[in-house]
Amino acid sequence: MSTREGSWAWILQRLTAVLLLALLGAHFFVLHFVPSETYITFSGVAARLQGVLFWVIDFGLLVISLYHGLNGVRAVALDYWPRVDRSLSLALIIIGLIATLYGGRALTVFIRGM
Amino acid sequence: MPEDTFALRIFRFDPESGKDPGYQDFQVPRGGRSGGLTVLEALFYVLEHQDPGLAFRYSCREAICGSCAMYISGEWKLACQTQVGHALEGNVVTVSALPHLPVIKDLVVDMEPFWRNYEKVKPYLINDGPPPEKERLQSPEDRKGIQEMADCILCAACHSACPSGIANEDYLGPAALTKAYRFVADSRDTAREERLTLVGNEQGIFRCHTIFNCVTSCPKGINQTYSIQQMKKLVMKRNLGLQL
Amino acid sequence: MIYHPVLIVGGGLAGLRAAIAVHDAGLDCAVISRVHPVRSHSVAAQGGINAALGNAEGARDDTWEKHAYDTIKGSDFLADQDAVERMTREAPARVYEMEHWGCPFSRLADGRIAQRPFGGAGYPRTCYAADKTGHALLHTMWEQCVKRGIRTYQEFLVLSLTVREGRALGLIALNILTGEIVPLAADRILFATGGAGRIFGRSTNALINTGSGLAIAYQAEVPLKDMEFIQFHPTALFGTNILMTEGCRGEGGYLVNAEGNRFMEKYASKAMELAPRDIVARSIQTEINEGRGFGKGGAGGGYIHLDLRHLGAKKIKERLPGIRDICLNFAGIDPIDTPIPVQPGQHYTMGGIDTDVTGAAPVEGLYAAGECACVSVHGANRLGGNSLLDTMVFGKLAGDAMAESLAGNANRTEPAPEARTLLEEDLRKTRDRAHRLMAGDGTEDPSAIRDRLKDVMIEKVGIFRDRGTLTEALAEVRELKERVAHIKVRSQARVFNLDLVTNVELEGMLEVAEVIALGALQREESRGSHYRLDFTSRNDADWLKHTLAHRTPEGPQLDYSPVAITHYQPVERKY
Amino acid sequence: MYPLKHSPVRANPDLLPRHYRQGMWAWILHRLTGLGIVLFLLMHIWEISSVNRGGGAAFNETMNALRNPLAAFGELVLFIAVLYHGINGIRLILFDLGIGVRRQRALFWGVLVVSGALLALGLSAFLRLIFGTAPALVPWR
Repeated sequence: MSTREGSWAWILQRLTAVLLLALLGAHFFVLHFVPSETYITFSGVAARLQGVLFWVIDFGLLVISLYHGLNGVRAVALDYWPRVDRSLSLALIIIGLIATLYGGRALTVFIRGM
Repeated sequence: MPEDTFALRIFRFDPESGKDPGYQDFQVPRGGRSGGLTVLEALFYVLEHQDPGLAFRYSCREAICGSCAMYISGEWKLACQTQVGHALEGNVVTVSALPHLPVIKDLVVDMEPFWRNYEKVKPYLINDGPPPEKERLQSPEDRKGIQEMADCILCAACHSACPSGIANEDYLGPAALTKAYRFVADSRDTAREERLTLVGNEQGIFRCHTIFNCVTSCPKGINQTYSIQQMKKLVMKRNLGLQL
Repeated sequence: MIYHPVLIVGGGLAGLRAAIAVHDAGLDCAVISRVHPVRSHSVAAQGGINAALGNAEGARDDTWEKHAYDTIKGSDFLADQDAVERMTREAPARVYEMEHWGCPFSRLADGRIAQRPFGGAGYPRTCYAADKTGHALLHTMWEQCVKRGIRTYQEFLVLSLTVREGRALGLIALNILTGEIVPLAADRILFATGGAGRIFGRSTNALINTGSGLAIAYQAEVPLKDMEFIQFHPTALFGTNILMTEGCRGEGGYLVNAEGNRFMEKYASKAMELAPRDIVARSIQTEINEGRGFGKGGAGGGYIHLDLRHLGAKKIKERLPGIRDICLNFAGIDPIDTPIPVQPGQHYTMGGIDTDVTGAAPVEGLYAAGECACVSVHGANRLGGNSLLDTMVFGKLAGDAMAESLAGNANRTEPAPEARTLLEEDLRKTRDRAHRLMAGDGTEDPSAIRDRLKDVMIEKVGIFRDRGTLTEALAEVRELKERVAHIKVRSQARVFNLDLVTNVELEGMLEVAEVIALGALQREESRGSHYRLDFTSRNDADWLKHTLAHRTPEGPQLDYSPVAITHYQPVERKY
Repeated sequence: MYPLKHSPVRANPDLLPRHYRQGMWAWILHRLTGLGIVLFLLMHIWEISSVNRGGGAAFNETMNALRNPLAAFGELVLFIAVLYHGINGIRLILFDLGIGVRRQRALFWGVLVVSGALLALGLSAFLRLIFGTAPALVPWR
């Protein structure tokens, strides 16, 4: 993304922020307020993730929070190092993709319950 | 007598000496000729009586020319508009050059980066139509809508106070962006699209993180963030193909 | 060597307007300014600019002729009537032009430019942008210069003007930021350097208005005209002398003495607070002198009240927001619920470099416009709202005249060889002068001389003058001139040497002060702003003429020139 | 320019200037919490992804290792950070919608109050984590 533009990065940051508020609220509620076993275990999480809704929440969280967070890092960096934009964006995209794939694979492990 | 003086702590830098910049204290009597004493008058006192080598800018001494924006006791102020009594911390008033701009000497900064950004937003009315014989009409409401932006005195206090572009001379900064909106909002201007393109990027309005330091630092009480936010909305509307 | 066909000294309204005129005529020009152009004193003008647009309710039948007559009558008939007519005729065009260039004028409900009443005017014809008209106009003018890419040399202090055989060849200037003294050559030079207010104590002027342009021209043996006519603005904020615009009274403000009376009744029963400035200023000073002021006997000389309270918060915030800010920030009072303490203060230099209606001075190639010039359109007393107009009308006329006179011979890109030689000669002289200043014996303190000069001028060459005080003033100024030879610039810095700048200016201030004092002493009558306690009435038989001061080694040599009268025979002024 | 013996010198504002007002604090906190949360996010993905490295057993082991007061305290800090970042984020979006641009100071106090209230609510869950049982702060439990 070139610094000449940036309005889409800006609006996406707002849209993901709103989505994250909703998803995180759900995530918190599920983890801490829905009665379940006291401790988090593989089988507990795996059981929960059989429900499609929870699957969507967790996978959505993974992708959206990574976008929002890494785009935030970019915004911070450009304040101080305005000329690193191209290489920085590339690095962040790579980090984001790796983290999505790695985290996504973990989620599928839970869903398969293995 | 010490109780009748205060310490004026001035940021000093002499480009000819090769010495490092630093602060120097001067004892200045509190009472001016007219009872009160502004920081600018105190600087003149030092210039005339203590250090003829002191450098600072001045012109109107009534907060309209924009020459003497400085960083005074932790705040961005016009030296002419600041009473010493209001800037005292203990018995000290600290004055330094505008932060983040290159210092030429003492309190004089190189305004070049500021003016460069000002010129980037095409800071003049553009109207493609032929000028009418008399004035172009403008309703009092439309006129009121640009009052705040047109009041800017280009002192660069906001530019210097803004942390968003702190290490980035390409960031247009609040003053230039407010100037851009002054014309975007002017009912007589026809170059709205062009200007929104100039500012609608990450070196323009999208670098602004709504920190409001510009608003806090402005000696004329202008809300630069308002201008910037208005343009963010206009650019998004335009991106979505909506009527501007 | 820096060369431009046209060089303009001064980045205020007059200078920038001239630059635009020259640029638009297709010629290269550059503006030299002691400060960044938007810091020029034009920015501080508040009340407005006069033009007979006939926009305001009750002003539909206003005409430029009526504007001309008001101006001539206001000038106490000393103005050159052909010049006044030229100015008032071109006024609407200049105002509309600024509007087309984006100036944010205040508006009437129907969208036209709003106009307010001003002193000495028969109609509300002062166009304004709230109470920041100068700011609005100067920023607009600068924007147009940015648009055209006009070259500016900022923070250059002009030190001398090179004139040889009656021809202006160039300038020597100090680049304040580098300390270099450089020659600048040109075929046409315009001075638009503003007034000399800071020669006086209690001045509303910017600190940079030291009259250095006047002094430089005068030192180059260009005559100064009508310098004894110094305008004292009736309402300067007590203490700081910051201007409280005439617009305060134009919007309906009252002047009230310590006894609670609107005393203008006694002095101008019809026009009241909106009589011309000289009359109102004298009235206020009389009230203070006769013990009906506030704070009498205290430091600063007493004051009266400018009362805006009855205008109401809404009107004050809308029409006079800048005045309110100044009162809040500099006096700690809010005019919405407290009257403003004011006293008269030096405000404007009616006189200046002698020019004709195109701005041409009696030296070939030299022009002047704005406050530093004397065309003369203000005569013995300028009307409020006419100074901004003066800058733009005569800035443009001078720009046009320079461009026209160069037409066909504008292809040069460097100065003529003989001009180069002469400038280099002057450069050496000016450098010597700077070195002399740096190496003075230092037995005199420049700031003491400056303070004394200001006190002498406001006390003895002020609103009320007589032979005694003027003789004393002249003697004192001459003594100060002697003393100034013994000052020393203490800072040896090259970069931004304020000590050098202010001391160079001080030498010029003394020269101009001498001209003012001598002109006032010689003029044995009372006319407009020049009021002699020993000659209290106007004397058209002997004194309906302009004073011209020429520099000689022995001091100013005065002679006189006739006033141009076209249609209006002098009559007694009644308001 | 006259030859300078120094490369450009700049005057710096104080490290923690007295001029810092609400907007500045709001931004500093937003930025710090944001960066902290990103760091946590990457760690969180790494820790959940222990299933990629050793299946359910590894996951359970990781979870057990995290069951200590220090980690709980870390989660408390995280919770506060997310709360602030989220609520202040709403404030920023309001500005983008053109709401409150002239009342940013009041909005900042609003953010602190709402964050504080939600924090009190959320603390119950953390006390439960730390002490094993939660006091009956939450009405539906």
